[in-house]
Amino acid sequence: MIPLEHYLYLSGVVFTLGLCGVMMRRNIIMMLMGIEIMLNAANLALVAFNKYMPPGPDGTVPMDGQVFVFFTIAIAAAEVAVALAIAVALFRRLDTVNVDDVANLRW
Amino acid sequence: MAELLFWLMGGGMVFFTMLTIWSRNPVHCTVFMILSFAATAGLFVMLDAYLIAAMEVLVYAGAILMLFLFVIMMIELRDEEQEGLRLNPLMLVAAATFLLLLGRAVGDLGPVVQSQANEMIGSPAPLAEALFTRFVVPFEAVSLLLLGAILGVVVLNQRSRDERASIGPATPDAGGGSAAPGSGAPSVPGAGAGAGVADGSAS
Amino acid sequence: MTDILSQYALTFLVVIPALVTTLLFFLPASNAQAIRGVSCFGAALTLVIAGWMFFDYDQAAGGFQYVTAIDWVPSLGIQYKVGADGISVAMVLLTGIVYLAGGLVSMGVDKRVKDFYILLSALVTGVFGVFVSLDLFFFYFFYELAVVPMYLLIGYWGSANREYATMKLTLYLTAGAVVALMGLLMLYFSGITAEPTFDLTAIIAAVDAGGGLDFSDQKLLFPLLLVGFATIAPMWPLHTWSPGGHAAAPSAASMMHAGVLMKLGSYAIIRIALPVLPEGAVYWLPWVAVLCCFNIIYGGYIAMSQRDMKFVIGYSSSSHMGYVLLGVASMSVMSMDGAVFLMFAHGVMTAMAFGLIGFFYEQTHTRMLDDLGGLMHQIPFVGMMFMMCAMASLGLPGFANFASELMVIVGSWERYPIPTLCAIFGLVIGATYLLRTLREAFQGPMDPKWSELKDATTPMQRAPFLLLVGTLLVFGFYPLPLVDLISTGVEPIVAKLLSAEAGLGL
Amino acid sequence: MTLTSPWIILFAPLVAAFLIGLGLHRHKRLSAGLALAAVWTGFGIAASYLPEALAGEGAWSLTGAITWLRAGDITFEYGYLVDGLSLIMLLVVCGVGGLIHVYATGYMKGDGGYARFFGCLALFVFSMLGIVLADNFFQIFIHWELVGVSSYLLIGFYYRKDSAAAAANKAFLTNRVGDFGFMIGILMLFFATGTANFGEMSVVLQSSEYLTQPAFSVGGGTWVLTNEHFLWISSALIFMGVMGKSAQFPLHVWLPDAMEGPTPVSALIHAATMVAAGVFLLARVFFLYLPSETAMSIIAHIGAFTAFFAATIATTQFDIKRILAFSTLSQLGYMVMAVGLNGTDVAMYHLTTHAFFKACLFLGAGSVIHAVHTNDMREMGGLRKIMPGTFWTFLISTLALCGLPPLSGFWSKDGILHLTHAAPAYADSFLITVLPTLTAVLTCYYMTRMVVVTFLGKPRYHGHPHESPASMVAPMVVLSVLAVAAGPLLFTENVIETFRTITRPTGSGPFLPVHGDVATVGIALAIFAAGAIPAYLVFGLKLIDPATIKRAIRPVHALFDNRWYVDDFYEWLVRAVQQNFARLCNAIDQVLIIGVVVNGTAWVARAGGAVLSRYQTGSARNYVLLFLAGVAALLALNL
Repeated sequence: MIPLEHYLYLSGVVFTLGLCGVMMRRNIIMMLMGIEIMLNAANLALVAFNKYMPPGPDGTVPMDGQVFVFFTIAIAAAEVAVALAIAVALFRRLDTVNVDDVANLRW
Repeated sequence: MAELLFWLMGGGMVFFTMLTIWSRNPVHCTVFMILSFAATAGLFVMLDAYLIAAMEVLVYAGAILMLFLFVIMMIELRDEEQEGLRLNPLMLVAAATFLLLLGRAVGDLGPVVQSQANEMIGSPAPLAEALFTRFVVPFEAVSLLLLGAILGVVVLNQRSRDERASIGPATPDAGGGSAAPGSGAPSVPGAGAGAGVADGSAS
Repeated sequence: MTDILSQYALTFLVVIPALVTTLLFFLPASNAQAIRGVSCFGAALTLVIAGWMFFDYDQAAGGFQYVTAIDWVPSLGIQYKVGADGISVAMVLLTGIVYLAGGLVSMGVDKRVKDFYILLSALVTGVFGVFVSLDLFFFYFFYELAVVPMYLLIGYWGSANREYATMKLTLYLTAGAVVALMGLLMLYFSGITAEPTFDLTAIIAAVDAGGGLDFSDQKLLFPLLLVGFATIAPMWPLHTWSPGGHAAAPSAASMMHAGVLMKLGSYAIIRIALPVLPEGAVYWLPWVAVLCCFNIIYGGYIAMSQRDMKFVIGYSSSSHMGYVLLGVASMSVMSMDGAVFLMFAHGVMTAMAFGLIGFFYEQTHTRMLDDLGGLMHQIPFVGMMFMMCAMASLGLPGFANFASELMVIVGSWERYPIPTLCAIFGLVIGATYLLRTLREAFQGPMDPKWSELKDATTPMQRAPFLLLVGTLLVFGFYPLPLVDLISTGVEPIVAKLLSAEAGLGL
Repeated sequence: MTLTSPWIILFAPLVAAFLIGLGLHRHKRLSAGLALAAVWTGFGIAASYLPEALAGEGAWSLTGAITWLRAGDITFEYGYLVDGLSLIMLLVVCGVGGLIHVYATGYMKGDGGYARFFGCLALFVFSMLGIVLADNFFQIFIHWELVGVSSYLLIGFYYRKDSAAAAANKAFLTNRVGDFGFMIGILMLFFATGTANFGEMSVVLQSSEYLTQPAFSVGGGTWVLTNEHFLWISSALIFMGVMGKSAQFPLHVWLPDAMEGPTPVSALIHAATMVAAGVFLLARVFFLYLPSETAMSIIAHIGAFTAFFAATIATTQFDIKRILAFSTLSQLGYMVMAVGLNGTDVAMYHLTTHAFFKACLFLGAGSVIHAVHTNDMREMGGLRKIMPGTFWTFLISTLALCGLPPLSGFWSKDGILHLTHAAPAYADSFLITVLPTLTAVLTCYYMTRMVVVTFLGKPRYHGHPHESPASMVAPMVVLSVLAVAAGPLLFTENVIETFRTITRPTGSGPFLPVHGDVATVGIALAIFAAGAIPAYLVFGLKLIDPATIKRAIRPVHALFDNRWYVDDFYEWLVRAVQQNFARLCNAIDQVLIIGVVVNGTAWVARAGGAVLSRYQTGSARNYVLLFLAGVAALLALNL
C-alpha cells in the first residue's frame, strides 16, 4: 500500500514545477499552462486525502475531496476559457502575448 | 505491483510536467501536458477515483488542452516569443524554499488523516449524492459561473463595428468589450502602454 | 389623531425629511418654486411636530417617551427603536427650528436647486434619526447619513477652498465615526446584556442593574467613544475640520452643520457614553475639562486673529463647544442642563450667524473684515440681526446663550474651579472678537462700493432670522420650561455618574 | 396693587423698548412718547411709595420673586427688593432719567435715529432699574450686563463714526473685564454662603462663627483659608465689577471715550445713573465689606486715587464733555471712597446730588454743543449773552459741584471730606487724608476754567448760535433747582435715617451727621477760593498766559494731558500682547495642529502609498513571486 505522504510529495513536486512554469515563462499561454499544472497537482492531493479520510460516524466515507476536484475541474475549465480569451484579445490589441510587455497595471 | 505502478505514473507525471515547462515550442508543451494529465488520471484510478479519472481525461486532456492548442495555433507565435524557460536564480531559490516548506508541511501532517486507506470508495454514487445534496448550492453556482465565463469570452472577443469594418489591429478598438476601460486606446503597444499609465494614474 | 401622533411622532420626524427627499427626486428640476415649497413645507411640519412634543412631553413621568420599536434583524439584536427624553426633545426642537430657517435661507440658491434640497433633507433625516434613535445600530446609521450629504453640499455648493475643506471634514468625521463604531461594537460584544443587542435602553437597564463593565474595561472603552464623538463636538485638538468646513459650506449647510450636526457629538456622549460607562466617564471627564480650557481660551484667541467672518464664527463655535464639554464634564445637574441648553442656544445662534453672513456674502462676495465696513447703514435689518447674534454669542443676558453659559459656569465651579475661571475669561475673549467683528464689518464709515447692497426686506427673507432670534429671546427671558424639560433627561444620567463616583471613591 | 407695581416699574420700559424695536420705530413721536411714559410711570409709582417708606423708619421694604431658572438643587430667582436704598435710586433714575428724556426730545430732533434712540434709552432704563430692584447677585449680574450693552448701543449711536464705534467697544470690553472679576466673586460667595439673595446672604455673614469657619484648606490643613479671608477676596472681586461700571482706576478708560455718544446719553448714563450703579451696588452689598478691613481699605484707596487722578486730567482737557467726564470720574471716586470709609449714606447722598448737578452740567454742555456744533472749548466763549438759560443753570450746577455753600454739593461733598479726617485707621494714609481735599481744589479750578472759557470772554464761535428750545432748557432748570434744593430741603433727617438703617448693617461705624457749622463753611469757601481764583485769574482776566504755565510744568502737564498714559498702556497691551498672543495661537493651530498633526497624518498616508505603490510593478511574474513569498511566510509561521 502506498502511503498518503507519497502522493502528497508527488503533488508538491508537481505543484512546484507548475509554479516554476508560471514564474519563469514569459508567454502568457505558458503561464496559464503552469497554473493548470498547479491545479492538477492540487487535485491529486485532494483525491489522495479523500482516499485516506477517516469515515464518518455512520461508517461511510465522505466524498468531499472528490467533490472538490470536480469543482476545481469545472472552474479550471471556465478559467481557461476566459483567460485564453483574454490572451487572444491581448494579442489582437497589442500584438504580443509576452507578459513583460503588458505591465500597464502599475502605479 | 501497486508500488511499481505508482512510481511509474508518478515518475511519468513529473517527467512530462518538466518537459511541459521546459519546451520551447508551445505545441510540444501542450502535448507533454496531455501526457502528464494522463499519468495523473492513472494515479486517480489507483486512488479509486474512477469518475474523476475519467473527467481528467475528458475535460482536461480532451477539452481544455485542445483549447490551448487552438489558441496557440491561432496566435501563431513568432520565433522570439517561443523562448523556453528563463532561469532566474531568485525564483529558483524561491521555488526550492517553497518545495522544502511543502515537504516539511507534509512531514508534519498530524492525525488529520488515517494511515489506512479506505477500501471500496470507487462508486460514483456517493459522489453524486454529495454533489446533489450537501453541495447543491455550489454546484448550481458553478453552472452560473460557466455561463458567465461563456458570456465573458464572447464579449471579450467581440469586435466592434469599426474594427470589423477596417482591417488589422492598427485601428482603435472603440470599446469592443469590457476588457479595456480606456476605449479608443491605440493598438500600438507603446502608445497603449502610455494610455494605460494615464488611466492608472487617473483612477 | 393625537394618539397616532404621540405614538409615531418621532417616526414622523425621521420620515418627513426622508419623504421630502424622495418626493424631490420626482419633481422636475426646473420647477424650483415647487422644490423650495415642498422642502419648506416639510421643514415646517417637522417644526410643528417638534414644537408639539415640547409641550406634550410629560415631564412628571420623564424617561423615554413616544417609543416605537420594530424588530429589524432580531438575530443580531438590531431593531428600529426610537424614543425621546428631555434632552432629545430639546435637540429635536433645535433641529426643527434650524431646518426651517435653513430651508428658508436657501431660497436664494439657484445652482441645482433640486439636488441641493435633496441633500439638505437627507442630512436632516440623519440628524433627526440620531437624536431619536435608541438603537445603536440605527444611531450609527443615521450618524453617517448626516455626515455624507455634507460632503456633497460643501463640495458642490461651497465657496473658497471647498475641496480641501470638504475632504478634511469628511475624513475627520468619518475617522471619528469609525473610532466610535469600534467603541460601539466593543460595547455590543462586551456581554453587558445576556444576548448581544444594540438596544440602548436594554444596555442601560443592564448597567443599572449592576451588570456594567469592569472599571478597567470602562477605562479602555470610554476614550474610544469619547474621541469618536468628540471629533464632531469638536473637542480640542480635534477641531481643525470645523472652521474651514463651516467657512466653505453654503449658508444652509453651515447652519445645519454648526447649528445641529456639531451637537451630535456632545449629544452622543451624553446619550451613550455617560450612562453606559459611568465609571469610565468619572475617570476620564477631568481630562475633558482640561481640554475644554484649550477649546475656550485658545479657540477664542484664534477667532480673534481671523479676518474672515465665517472663520471668526467657526472658531467661536469651537470655543463655545468648550463650554458644552465643560458642562458635560462637570457632572452636576446644573452644568449638564446648561450644556444641553447651550447646545440648543448655540445651535440657534450660530445658525443665525451663518445665515446672515451668507445673506450678504451672496452680494458682496467677500467676508473679509478688511473689505467690509459700515454695512449697518446699508443693510440695517441684517446688521441689527447680526448685532443681536453677536450679543447672544458673547453671552448677553436676555438671550438663551447667557442663561445656558451661566448654568455651565455655576454648575462647574465647585468641581473644576480653574477651568471655570477659563470659561469666565472666555466671556471676555468672546466679547473682544465679536465686538471687533461687528465693528469692522457693520460700523464705521461705509465703503461706497457697498451702496448697491440690498437689505432683507420681504417677510420671506426676514422670517428665518426672526424665527431664530425670537427663539433665542424667548428662551433667554424665560428659560425655565426648556430647562425643566432638559432636567428630566439629565437628572438620571447625573445620578448614575455620581453614584459611580461614590462607588469608585475617587 | 402695591405688590405688583415694582414689576410695572421694571418692565414698562422693556415693553416700550420692544414695541419700538418691533415696528413702532417708524412713528417717531409715538416712540418717544412711549419711552417717556414708561420712565415717568416708574417715577410715579416709586413716588407713591415714598410716604410709606419715610414713615416706616427704614424697616419698610417690598419683596417678591419668581423662579427664573432651576436645575438640580440650585434655583435662580428673579425678584425685586424695594427698600429705602433702592427707592432713592429709583427716584433718581426715573426722575433724572425722565427729565433727560424730555431734554432728548428736543436735542435729538431731526436725527435719523430718533426712534432708535428712544428705544435704546428705554432698554437702558429697564436694565438700570433691574440693578436697582435686584434682590440677588445673579439678577444684578444680568442687569449689570444689560446696562453694559445699552450703554454700548448708545455710545455707538453714531455708529458710522469710527471713533464712536471704537468707544462703544472699549466701554463694553472694559466692563467685561470688570465683570470677569464680578462673576468670580459672585460664584465664590454663592457657593460659600449657599445663597445669592442679599437678605439671606447678609444673615449668613452676620454670624461671627461663620466667619471663622474654614472656607477651604490646602495641603491637608497646612494652609487654611477662613471665611473671613475668603470673603475679602470675593468682595474685592465684586468690587472689580464696580470698578468697571463706576469707572474706577484702572478700569476708568472707557468713560471719557464714552462721550462719543449723544449728550443726553452722557448725562443719563455716564453721569447720573449707570456709573452710579457701582456705588449703589457697594451700598447694597455693604454687608460684605463690613467684616473686612482689607476690602474696605482697597475700596477707599482706589476711590481716593481715582478722584485725584481724574481731577488732574480734567485740568488739561479742552473738550467740554471730556472735562465733565473726568469730573464724573473724580466724583465717583469720592463716592467709592466714602463707601470704603464706612460712609455709605454719605456716598448715596453725594450720588443723588451729583446726579442732579452733573446731569444738569451735561445737558448744559449739550445745549452749547447743539448751538455751536463743536465740543472744543477753544471755539466757544461769550455765550453767556446768547444762551442765558443755559448759562445760569450751568453756573448753578458748577457751583454746586464745587461745593459752594449752601448748594447741595456742599452738603454731600463736605460729608465725604469730613469722613476722610474722621477715620482714625487711615490717619497716616496720604491718599485718604490729603488727596481728597486737594481734589476738591482741583475741581473748583477746572470747573471755573470751563465756565469762564465757555461762557465768558470774547466770542470765538462760528455761525449763529441761539438758545436751545424750551424742551431742553426746562429740564435744565428743574435740575438746577434740585441741585440747589437737595441740600437742606429735600434730604431731610428722616431720609438720612432711612439710608442709615438700611445701608449700615450691625456693627458699622458711628453716624456722622452732615451739618453746616461755621468751620465747615469756612473750609469749603477756602477750597473754592483756592481753586476758582487762580482759574479766573488765568482764563478770565488773562493775567498769566496759560502757555507759560504749561511750559513751566511741562512734564507734569504732559502726564495729565496724556491721561497718565493709562490708555497708551492698554493700547500697548491690546496691540502688542493680546493681538500677538492671538496670532501665536493661530500660528500654533496652523503649524502644529493643522500642519504637523493633521496634514502630517495625511502626508504619512500619502508617503506610505507612494512607497508601497513601487511594488505595484505591473509585471505578473513579480506578483507571483511576492504571492509565493507570502504563502511561504505563512507556511513557515505555521511550522
